[in-house]
Amino acid sequence: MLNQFGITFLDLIGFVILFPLAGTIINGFLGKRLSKSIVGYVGCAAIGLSFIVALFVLLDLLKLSPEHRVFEKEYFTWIGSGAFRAIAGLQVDPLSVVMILVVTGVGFLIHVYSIGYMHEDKSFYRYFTYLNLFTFSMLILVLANNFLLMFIGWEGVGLCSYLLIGFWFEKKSASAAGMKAFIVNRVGDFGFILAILLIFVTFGTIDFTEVFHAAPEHLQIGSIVAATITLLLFVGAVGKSAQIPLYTWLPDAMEGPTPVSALIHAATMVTAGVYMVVRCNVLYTLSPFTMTVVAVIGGATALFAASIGLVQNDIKRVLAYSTVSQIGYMFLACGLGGFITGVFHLVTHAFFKALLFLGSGSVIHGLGGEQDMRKMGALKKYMPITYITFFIGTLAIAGIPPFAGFFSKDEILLEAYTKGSLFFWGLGAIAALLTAFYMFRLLFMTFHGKSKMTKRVEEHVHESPNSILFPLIVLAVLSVLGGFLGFPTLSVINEFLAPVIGAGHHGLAHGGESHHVSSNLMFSMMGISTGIAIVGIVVAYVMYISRPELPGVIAKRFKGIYNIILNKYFVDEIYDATFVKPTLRASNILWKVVDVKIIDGFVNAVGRLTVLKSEVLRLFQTGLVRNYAFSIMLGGIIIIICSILFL
Amino acid sequence: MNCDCPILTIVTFLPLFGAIFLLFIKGEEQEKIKRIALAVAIIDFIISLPLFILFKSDTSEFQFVQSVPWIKEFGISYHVGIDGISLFLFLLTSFLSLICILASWNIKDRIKEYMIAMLVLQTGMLGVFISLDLFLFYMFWELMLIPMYLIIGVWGGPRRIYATIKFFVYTMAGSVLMLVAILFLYFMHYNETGEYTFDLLKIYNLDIPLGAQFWLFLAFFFAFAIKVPMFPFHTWLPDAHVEAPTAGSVILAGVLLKMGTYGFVRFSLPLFPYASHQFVPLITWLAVAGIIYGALVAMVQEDLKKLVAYSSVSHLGFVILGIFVFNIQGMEGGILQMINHGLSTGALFLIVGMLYERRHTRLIADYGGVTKKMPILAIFFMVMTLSSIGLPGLNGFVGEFLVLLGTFKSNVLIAVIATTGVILSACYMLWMFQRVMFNKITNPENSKLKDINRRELALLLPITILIFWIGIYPKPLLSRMDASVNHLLTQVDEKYKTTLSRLGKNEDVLLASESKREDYKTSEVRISESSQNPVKRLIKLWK
Amino acid sequence: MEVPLTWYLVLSGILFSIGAVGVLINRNALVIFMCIELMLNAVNLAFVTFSRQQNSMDGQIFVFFIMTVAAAEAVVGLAIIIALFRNKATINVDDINIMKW
Amino acid sequence: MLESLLFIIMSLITIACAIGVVFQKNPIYSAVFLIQTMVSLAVLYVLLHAQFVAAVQVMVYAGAIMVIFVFVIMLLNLNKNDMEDGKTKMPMQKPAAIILGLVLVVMIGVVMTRTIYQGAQGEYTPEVMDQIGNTQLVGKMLFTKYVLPFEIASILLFAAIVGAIILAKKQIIKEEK
Repeated sequence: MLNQFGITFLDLIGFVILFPLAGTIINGFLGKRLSKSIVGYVGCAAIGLSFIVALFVLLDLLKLSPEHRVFEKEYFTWIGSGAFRAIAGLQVDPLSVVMILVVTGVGFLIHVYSIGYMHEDKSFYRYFTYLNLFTFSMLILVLANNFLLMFIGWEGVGLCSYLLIGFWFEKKSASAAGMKAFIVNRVGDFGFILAILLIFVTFGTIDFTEVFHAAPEHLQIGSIVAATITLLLFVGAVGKSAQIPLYTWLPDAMEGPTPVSALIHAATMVTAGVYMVVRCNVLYTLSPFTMTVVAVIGGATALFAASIGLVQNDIKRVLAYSTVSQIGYMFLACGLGGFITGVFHLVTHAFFKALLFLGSGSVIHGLGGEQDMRKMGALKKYMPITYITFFIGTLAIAGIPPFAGFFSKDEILLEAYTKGSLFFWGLGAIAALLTAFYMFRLLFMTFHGKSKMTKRVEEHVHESPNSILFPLIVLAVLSVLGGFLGFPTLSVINEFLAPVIGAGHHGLAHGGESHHVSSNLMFSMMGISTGIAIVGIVVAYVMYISRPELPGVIAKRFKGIYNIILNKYFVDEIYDATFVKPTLRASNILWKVVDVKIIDGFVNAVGRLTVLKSEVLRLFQTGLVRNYAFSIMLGGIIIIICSILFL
Repeated sequence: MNCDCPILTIVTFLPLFGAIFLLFIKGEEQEKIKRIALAVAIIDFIISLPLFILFKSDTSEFQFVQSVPWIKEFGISYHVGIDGISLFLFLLTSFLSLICILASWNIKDRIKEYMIAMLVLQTGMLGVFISLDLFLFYMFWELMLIPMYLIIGVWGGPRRIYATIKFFVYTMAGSVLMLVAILFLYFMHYNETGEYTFDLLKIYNLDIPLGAQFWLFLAFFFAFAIKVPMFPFHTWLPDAHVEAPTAGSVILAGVLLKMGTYGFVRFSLPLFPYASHQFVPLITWLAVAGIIYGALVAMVQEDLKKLVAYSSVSHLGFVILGIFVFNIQGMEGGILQMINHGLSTGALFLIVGMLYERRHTRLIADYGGVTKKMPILAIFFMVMTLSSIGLPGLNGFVGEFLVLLGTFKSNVLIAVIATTGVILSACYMLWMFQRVMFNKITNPENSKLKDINRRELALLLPITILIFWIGIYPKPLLSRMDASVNHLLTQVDEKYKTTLSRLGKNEDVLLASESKREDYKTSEVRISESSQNPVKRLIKLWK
Repeated sequence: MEVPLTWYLVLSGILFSIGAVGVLINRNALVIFMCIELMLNAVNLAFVTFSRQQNSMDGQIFVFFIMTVAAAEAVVGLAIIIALFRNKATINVDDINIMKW
Repeated sequence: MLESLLFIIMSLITIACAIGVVFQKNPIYSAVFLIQTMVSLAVLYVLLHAQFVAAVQVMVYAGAIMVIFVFVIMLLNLNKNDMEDGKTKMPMQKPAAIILGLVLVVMIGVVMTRTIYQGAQGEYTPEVMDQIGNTQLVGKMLFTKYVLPFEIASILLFAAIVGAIILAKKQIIKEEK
């Protein structure tokens, strides 16, 4: 496995993160002076090179036997204080390799796409700087060998997300959305930090390997500490991966440029929570309670977000809610013990959701910025390639065989049925139905039916340039083929990832994946889920193609419910009323009453009291000499009297 | 290390000589005065740099020590030296003073007097951090008050008189109490050993009776708590910051506030270990209250400087928390956080000052869309904001995290509450940033803004580099602190335990204090060990 | 019969008190000055009396010094009064209260 | 007997004149009364065997110092009306001061009568003094034991003269400006 230089590519893992960093620095410092094309090349090359290194790393890793596929490289001590050590080091194992491949692979395509998409923008270099910085942070997140370093990446991607959502900072809604994203993420990070603290206090280290090795010996299954750690970590995951109750930032995040939505808010960053849960699967399996919580939250989010997606009219918002819903699926899988299934869905989802977002971006680009689906329609003939790729993506997410989404989603449902209960399966199945419906609703409203575009828009609607179409095609291919990674009988990904799960030889009730499931059950489940998807598609077809008046009728009949869903269950408003406003009001009270009136009032009162006393005392200072003389004499007499009386 | 050349003394008094030299220059020669002041500050900073390199990190002894009897009759000596705790504050001071003089380039009014005040202030501040003699310490402590008073009172904003008197009286009230306590220690040392001395290292060895510890601690506490400022002694800070000129704010936030926290570490803890332990509940809760309170109040400020000032209250709450959890992570985090706060908040004040110079307003509502006109400033502003928020990879995080870690080890509940400060800091800083820098330019005044010039770049760039350095590779700093902090904690701990055993407390308490110390590996978390009601403890002490 | 020395002292006390009252009730700066001289004289008397009582010369010497001081004081005080009169056209002490701000 | 009579007469004159100093409206009368007070005191000094002091009292005090007073009164050309215009700002001052004065007298009386003065007796009894001469003794003391204070007194007088000149002269500088 050594090449002629005597080192493996595993040793060069640092380059995976170094290239994006270099890209960031070059574009950040020199970008203003460089031409747009150079900036674009630098940005793409950084990620492309990183992807190539990642590929070689994968190859090197495959040469090792499955049990030894863990490689750690430590660079320097980042923070060292007393017994606490945080070492900056990278860890390569199957899980992180899968992640870096997804991040750099999909990331590369989106970079390429961005060249075309953002070409008109004045701050082209700034965009690529941020994008490279994001990739850098994301890679640190997945490659980190300890919790604290992971937290750097974790917050780093949050920062980039903030910067990129607010990329068009002159738009008030964009900058507000960026801020919201960061702050909601911070709420999650609150849990993450506490989890890290608790982990250190419990295990005396924050290194992944050591923690996971020590965990089964230190903690009982179902112990409170394990539950607390995992729940706190999950709070972080909930924030980052936009689950109930912290999902509200993600739909707003669609204010950012579309490629950003595709990369950060669909394919990579938002799935970091899933990655983290899978990474810590050893801990999670120690706490059945947390697992249930994860599953319930995941399932509930899947259903809840899907229901909102049904009625949204903004093309990107539909996709955003679908992202939330799909990540809910992943958590559902993880919560039921199917960590690998979760990762598998993460990968396929990265392909098809990036594809869908990029496709929608292509549509938006073609329409000159229009995002409202009610003003689209019949785009099939104007943008054929976009249409085809988008159709593939839709089929994939709806779960039609043999597209990628089918396999992963089906496995999750299977997992839910075998390991969970009918309840979880029901959640998943209904969500799947809704997904198929709203995705095809989106497809039909956008590409089929009559054109509802305004004249001006219709005149210059066009197919997108090659730099946009190329990534679409590649991703479409991946969406078709990606599922075979986890094809039930081949199950490449299962075998590859198996060592990561339950590392430390802990007896895993959930670790074995679906091998023991009888093939009968498996195929019948496949049939059912396909059936569900088809039902959804048919309903969508009926409502939006054959009888377009139907949605209006239904909306009218169930006006109350419709309004609630259309307004996203008023969750934003509820949060505003329960958290934001009271906090601000309390702050105002603290400032204007406690600070100014009470504390400062007290201080000023002391001052005023002194002045007041002086006001009284100064009356004795008449300025009349004879008064002073009188006082002197009086004082003298008093002294004499005293001396007579007391001496 | 006993260096032959008295490097500390040179660094400390060079600015004073510079100030004296400036006296002989005519006030009209503004350029010349500015250049000379700057040159003095630069030379001073350069001379102070070898301290960092020559500092030996493997010893907890004071280094670069110089001890000369000054007033023998009263046992006052010129005893200076630094250890891992004061080293960085010393360097930070010489660095920020340089920045401040450069930041004051545009002052037109009485530039000579201004620069003299600045340089004298620098000597005072540097002196505080190196003094190992209580008298010397107190002298420097008061010395730096006067130029600061003048800087706010003469070159300040419209309400400067109110602010400056408030600042002065607040601080004096505290430091007078401290003077009484110092004298008490002085006479107590005489009573016990028959030697009159103000020497800190000798007074460290005193065995102070518990009742006296209680009152002495309180006296020192007020002096330092006001200086920090801890909630609820903080109200002088926003006023002083708002009225102070830019450089004044920077110095105030960057160095002066650190004197309080430094005082806690250098004096309160080692001198009164028992009282310090007794006060832990009260102080930690006050610190946490400060964190949350400062953050909440900062959120609704309309004035940029006030916002940053209240954020200081919040940040210094972390520092205090770190100091009073009595473990190495907390303490090192606290010290690091002092430096971080000096850098990031100092830089924020600089930036606010730059905006103010251009627009002559500090109201957030008057800004908006500034990024469009000032992209370079926006980058620096962003970095400072993020550093202040505590983004991992920047300096703020390292300190904050270590403090939280230390706190978590001693009291989980407080750590949890303190962590919410992390959320809140993001809220107020980003909201402010959004309103100032983002959105469309609505105010036509803002469309005429010019981006920062070279001088301003020279101000912000070094700070930014330091911010990244501390964020990414804080080891050179932490390793230099290690020995001193360890020594301090062990010292405090031993004294505390001897006191306890003398009091005849049972083994449990001893064990509890043992468990707080370093190098323990328990499998279970010790959830907030017997956090007694602070009021009850007070009552008990009084009896 | 010799006069008891206490009588001299009582006389001195009476003179001193009259002088003090004079300082208090007069508004004319010159008269106040004279009253002060009166008080000084009372003190001188007391000194001489004590000198006699103790059979010592020191008291008498002190009287000389007091006279010197009284002379100096009178000279300077009167000069001040003249300067004051030139500026304010009054020597009424009640009108001279600019020291109070 | 004669001595007692002389003391009583002189002390009565002294007190009467002192009261006159205080209560006269016209300053020139006050000055005259003061001179008379001093002269009467000089007589008392003689009774106390302090002849030189008595002489100095008459020449320096009653003569020189009081002349300055009278001179100043004349210079300022004050008359009665100057002090009478305007009401007094302190109506209670006069009665209060008189009461206070009476209290003071009582107090001093109490102190004088109650306290017994003791101490080492000096060598200069009246007999000795008469033998050597009062003036000679004073001179001896001034140039031996008290030579330093004596010289300082001269400096004081000199300073007073200079100060008086500076204070009393017209402020030329101010007028030039």
